[in-house]
Amino acid sequence: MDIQFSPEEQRFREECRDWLHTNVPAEQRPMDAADAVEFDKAWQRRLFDAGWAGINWPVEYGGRGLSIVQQVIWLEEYARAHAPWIGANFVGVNHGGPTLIINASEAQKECHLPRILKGETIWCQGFSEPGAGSDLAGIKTRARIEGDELVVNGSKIWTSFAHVADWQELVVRTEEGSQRHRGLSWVICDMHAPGIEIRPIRKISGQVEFAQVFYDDVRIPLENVVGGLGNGWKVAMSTLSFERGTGFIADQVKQSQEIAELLERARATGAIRDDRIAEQLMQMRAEVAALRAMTYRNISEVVRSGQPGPEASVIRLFTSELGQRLERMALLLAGDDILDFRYGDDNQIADYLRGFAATIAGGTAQIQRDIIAERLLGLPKSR
Amino acid sequence: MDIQFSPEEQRFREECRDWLHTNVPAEQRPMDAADAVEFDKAWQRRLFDAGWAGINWPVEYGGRGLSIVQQVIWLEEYARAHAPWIGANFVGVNHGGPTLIINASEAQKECHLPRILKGETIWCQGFSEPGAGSDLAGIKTRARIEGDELVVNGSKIWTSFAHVADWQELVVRTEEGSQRHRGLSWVICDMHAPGIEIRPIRKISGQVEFAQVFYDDVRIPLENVVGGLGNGWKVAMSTLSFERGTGFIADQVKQSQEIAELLERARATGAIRDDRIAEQLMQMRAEVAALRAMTYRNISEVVRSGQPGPEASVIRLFTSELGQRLERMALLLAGDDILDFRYGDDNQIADYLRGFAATIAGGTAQIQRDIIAERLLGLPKSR
Amino acid sequence: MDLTPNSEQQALLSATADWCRDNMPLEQARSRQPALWNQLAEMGWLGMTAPGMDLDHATEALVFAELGRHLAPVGMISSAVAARWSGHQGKTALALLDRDLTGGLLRVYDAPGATHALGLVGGLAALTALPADLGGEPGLDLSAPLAHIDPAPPFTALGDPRAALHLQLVSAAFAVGVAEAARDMAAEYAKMREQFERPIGWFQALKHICADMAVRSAVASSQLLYAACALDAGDDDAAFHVASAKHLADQAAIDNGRANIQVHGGIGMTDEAYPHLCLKRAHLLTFVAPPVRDVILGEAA
Amino acid sequence: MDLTPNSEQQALLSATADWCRDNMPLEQARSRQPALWNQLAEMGWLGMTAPGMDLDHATEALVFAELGRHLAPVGMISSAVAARWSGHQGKTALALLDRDLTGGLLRVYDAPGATHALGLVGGLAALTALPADLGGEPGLDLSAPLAHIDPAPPFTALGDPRAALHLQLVSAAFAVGVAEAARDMAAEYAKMREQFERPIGWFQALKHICADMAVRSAVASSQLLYAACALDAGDDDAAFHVASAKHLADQAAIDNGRANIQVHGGIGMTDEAYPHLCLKRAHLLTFVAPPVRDVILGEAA
Repeated sequence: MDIQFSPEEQRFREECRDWLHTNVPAEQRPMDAADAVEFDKAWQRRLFDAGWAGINWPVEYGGRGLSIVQQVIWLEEYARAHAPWIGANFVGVNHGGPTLIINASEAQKECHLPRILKGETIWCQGFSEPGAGSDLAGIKTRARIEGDELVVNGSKIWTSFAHVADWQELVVRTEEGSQRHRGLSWVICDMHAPGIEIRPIRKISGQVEFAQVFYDDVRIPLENVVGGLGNGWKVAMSTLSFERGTGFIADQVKQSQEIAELLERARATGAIRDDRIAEQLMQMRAEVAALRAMTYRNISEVVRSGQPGPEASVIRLFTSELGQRLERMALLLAGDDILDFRYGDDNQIADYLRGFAATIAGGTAQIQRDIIAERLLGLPKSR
Repeated sequence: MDIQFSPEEQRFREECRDWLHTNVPAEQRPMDAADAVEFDKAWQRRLFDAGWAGINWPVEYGGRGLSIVQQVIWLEEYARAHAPWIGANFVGVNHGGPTLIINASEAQKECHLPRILKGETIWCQGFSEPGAGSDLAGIKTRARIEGDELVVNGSKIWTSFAHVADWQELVVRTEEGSQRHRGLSWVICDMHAPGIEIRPIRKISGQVEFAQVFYDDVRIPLENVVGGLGNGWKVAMSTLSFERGTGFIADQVKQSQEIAELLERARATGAIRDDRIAEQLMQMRAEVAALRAMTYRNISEVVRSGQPGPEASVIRLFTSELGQRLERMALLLAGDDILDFRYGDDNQIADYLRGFAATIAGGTAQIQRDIIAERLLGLPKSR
Repeated sequence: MDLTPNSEQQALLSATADWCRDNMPLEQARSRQPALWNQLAEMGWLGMTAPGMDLDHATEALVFAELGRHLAPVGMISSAVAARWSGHQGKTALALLDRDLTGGLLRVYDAPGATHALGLVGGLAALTALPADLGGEPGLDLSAPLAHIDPAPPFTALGDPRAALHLQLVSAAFAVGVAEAARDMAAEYAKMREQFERPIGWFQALKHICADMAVRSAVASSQLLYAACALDAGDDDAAFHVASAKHLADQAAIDNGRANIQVHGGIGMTDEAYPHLCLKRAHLLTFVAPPVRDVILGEAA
Repeated sequence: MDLTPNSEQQALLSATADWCRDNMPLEQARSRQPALWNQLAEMGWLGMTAPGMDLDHATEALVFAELGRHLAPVGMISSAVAARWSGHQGKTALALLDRDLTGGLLRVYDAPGATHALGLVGGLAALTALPADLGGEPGLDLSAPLAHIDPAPPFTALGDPRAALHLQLVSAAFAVGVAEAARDMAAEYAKMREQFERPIGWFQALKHICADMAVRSAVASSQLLYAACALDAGDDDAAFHVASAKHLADQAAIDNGRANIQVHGGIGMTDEAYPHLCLKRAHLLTFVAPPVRDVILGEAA
């Protein structure tokens, strides 16, 4: 066991750091949605041109084909350099792309992967439904087959960047009357197709970052099905094994930056002399360190065995709840400044309000605890 | 709404206080089990002779027939005077007796009630079984009817004072093959009957205060059945409606004494200058006050409507968890003194260790939360 | 000794609940119409304990918890105190100093139509005159217009120290109402929303979140009523009881507010659902007459 | 970078687990036979990082967590540190000062057969000679004889400040082991025990108690391994990482210890079941090289 990186990995880290140091844009990501997307696309293109897009994607689709540890190093340095949030490219680069790499046909990969890496096409997600949140298998959006097309009717919700996306990773029920995990298909949906209607949803922090999407006889070519008709659940679940825990790296670095900022603020205001605040900061500083240890351990497991351990669900739960405690501390240190918060402000109050999503989105904290107890400890399934 | 007592009630309080002031024994309740029972019996007799036993029991069975508010006042003053723990008389006075008052035949009442009040007979409980703890309806101890006798086989557990008790309130399955709440009977079992074996159980604090009781063809006259054969569940559940929340009074006064002592200790040692400790003490001092308010509110509800509100389950849960937090604070203030704890010591460490029972015995905290959600909020039953 | 409402109080409570449901639903708390204030005045809620109505604090606490449950305007808190102790009838805006003494920033809620604002200055309830045209914009809590005056103008303290306790009590009552609103909203949603082919309230994890909300509400509301009675009775410990009530009420409102969002899941994260209105109000109320630790510890002089 | 055990470490770990199960089961931790110490010495566990064996702290932390899981004698902690930094081979008793400096009461665990005791004095690991006949009686933790010396005799500090970190690290490893033992005991019981005609682990409330135990264990053990590697690597932040590991390990051990009793219900309250052994050990370990807040905050000089 060892926490030190190899000389080669250290050299790679230097490279990352050097490039980011000179290339991270000085300007903030724009607040305006349309401007933000242009910014995101331009930044992604710049990453691609310099060889930093798709560190661990296969070379034939524009990636670098490097190791998972190098991917980790890049993500760490990216976050430490306060490089721009990936924004509208998130789903394509971190979710849709990886799913295609594992499951798609050669034609599908060639068509989509390079464009995602270059920031040419924007993707969005279409998994959750108004009636299927934590219970993802409760999907009701259905697609009937007519000739060589799927005809989709129904609705998806919590779709970020729906209004700017070109493509959507859409999971629909393609077998009429099928139950739960069976009879679902994962399809590439053209977001410009007729019959799609998008209703923006405002968050409690005031941002409009996601939407409900309605499908009224939306026609999708059958060739857009990925991984075969009826295999949607398996395809959707495969993505995690591509990410293999690297998704936690950015969160971990962000939280270590947050605790450092909170400590600095508490020192500056003298709040740290309050033992209650000092105690909580101590707790969270230790926990953020442990989170890095846990993340490294998980990555090490992937390197050793090719698969992330079941601890990934622990990391996920722990990160989400630690994040909320960090946000609450920021709120406490902000004092009555929070009263002046207005929709559109992007500050610690917005973080706090948005932060409720951490224990809800992608499986609530309650579902995560079920998974941990069942998969790590072998307790009986109750759902 | 009013927190003041009537002049008559205030006079009654003075009477209680005066008598307790001159009569509460200076000596501690003995540590030795046999001596302790003699002490308990003598003290109960003294209470009875002075007219303080069974404040709200009917006059015809030796009680005073006073109001529930007077019962509350007596219990408050009793606790404030640091009067001896009721000890071995607990089950008879607080549980078995009240159950008999509601459910028993005239002959049963005349036989048992005055003796309980006078401290002449000691009772113990026989509800829980090794396989039926939180799930009380899972009772397996069975009694077959032979002539005018029940013949009992099985085992009960967590029976306090089993070794000194004369009688036991015993719930057994009298209908073979009956399920859950049906087919149970509540019987008065002679603890001196042949076929009873008692195995003492040591607690994690070292005390031996409860036991497992084994029944091997134990014969009980059918006339000892209370409330009719097969009505055991109803009889067992009726006791609470006699107590009507007064059982919380002693806990409430005890916790208010505890927080006062903790504050005093924290002031004496300077620990109160630690904001974390001051904050927790503040929290608990406010909560102890709220507990009194909640208890009074519940008693008021009983006075107004004759029935305690469903909030009784809230009081129960809240008291048990607050008690454990008080015990943890006592442990914290004790520092490394706790390392010298030995079985038999009766101090804050023993309180802490014994205190785990609060969220286990008589329905775990988990069961209490189910009950609160189902009865107060109307959520669907899941068991 | 009786901590349950008598029949008159019960009648008043249910009339209040009915009126609120019809005229001031929580669902419209995003912004309240200025005309609402005339109705509130007509109902007598701007001076329940003031000379004329002369109700006791216990009755007032009951009614204010019900009003708080519907996220009634926060200016009602200051109006109630001003009417009782200063003779300022009608609407009095709510003043929050960013420090406990004047000189810093002053926040004023519900200023339009009010000539004065009332807040806590150096531990005493105090009044200040407002500029005639003071308006305001929604802040974190969307329900009340918020205006700023920097630096804060001078305040005149009300003579009676009980006025500060009164302010703390009615703000605690509002917080108790918020905690109860969040509890009920969560319980209703847990019964109705289905996942895994069952109401989510069937699942013990959700059930226990709701149970804890019920416990916090019961604890806070019991202490609120006790504190109100203590204030009515001139009890020596009234300051302790009122501060404890505020502390527990604030905690219940914040914790229930957060739990309510979790129970609602994704929909709880949206502006169009109502859970966030409770949580934001809860945060605002923590700044109104916050409890002093030494008072609750019994360490205060 | 690799935070998983290599194949040698894995082999050592499973050999350790096997040996402990056969020779030092948790179930016998009420009192350990003095002869056990000869076996522990034979296994090489009294000086894994000492000259001769020269294993690294990472390997030691893995093995000590496994030993801690079986509630191995606490004197192994002091023995490991003494062997590495002072050349005292074999058994060295564990010394706990009731203040951080000599002059007060000294508690000595596992004294019989030891000539010296090691503990923390003024932030440094330090040794003291023991009276020849020092015995001891069981205290809160029943597993180790506890003796008192009042006032504490003088100690001689070990020169290297890393000895104190080492003491903190191995006691953290013991605490991680306790947390894991409690977690596994609870999970096993939850699978086996039935109520309401189902295993209690089917109920989400119990399931989530167990899940939280798993989270605490994973957090603490990850940080333990990182801290051990940091100590091995001479990392500048080693003191921070070791203190964080101890803090999280103590928390996990205490909280899992308590949760384990709750999961066991009535039987968990009895001396004859084993959950209390874990909890009592957890409490003892909090007094061994407790973490300093300012070190974790990065405020220490």
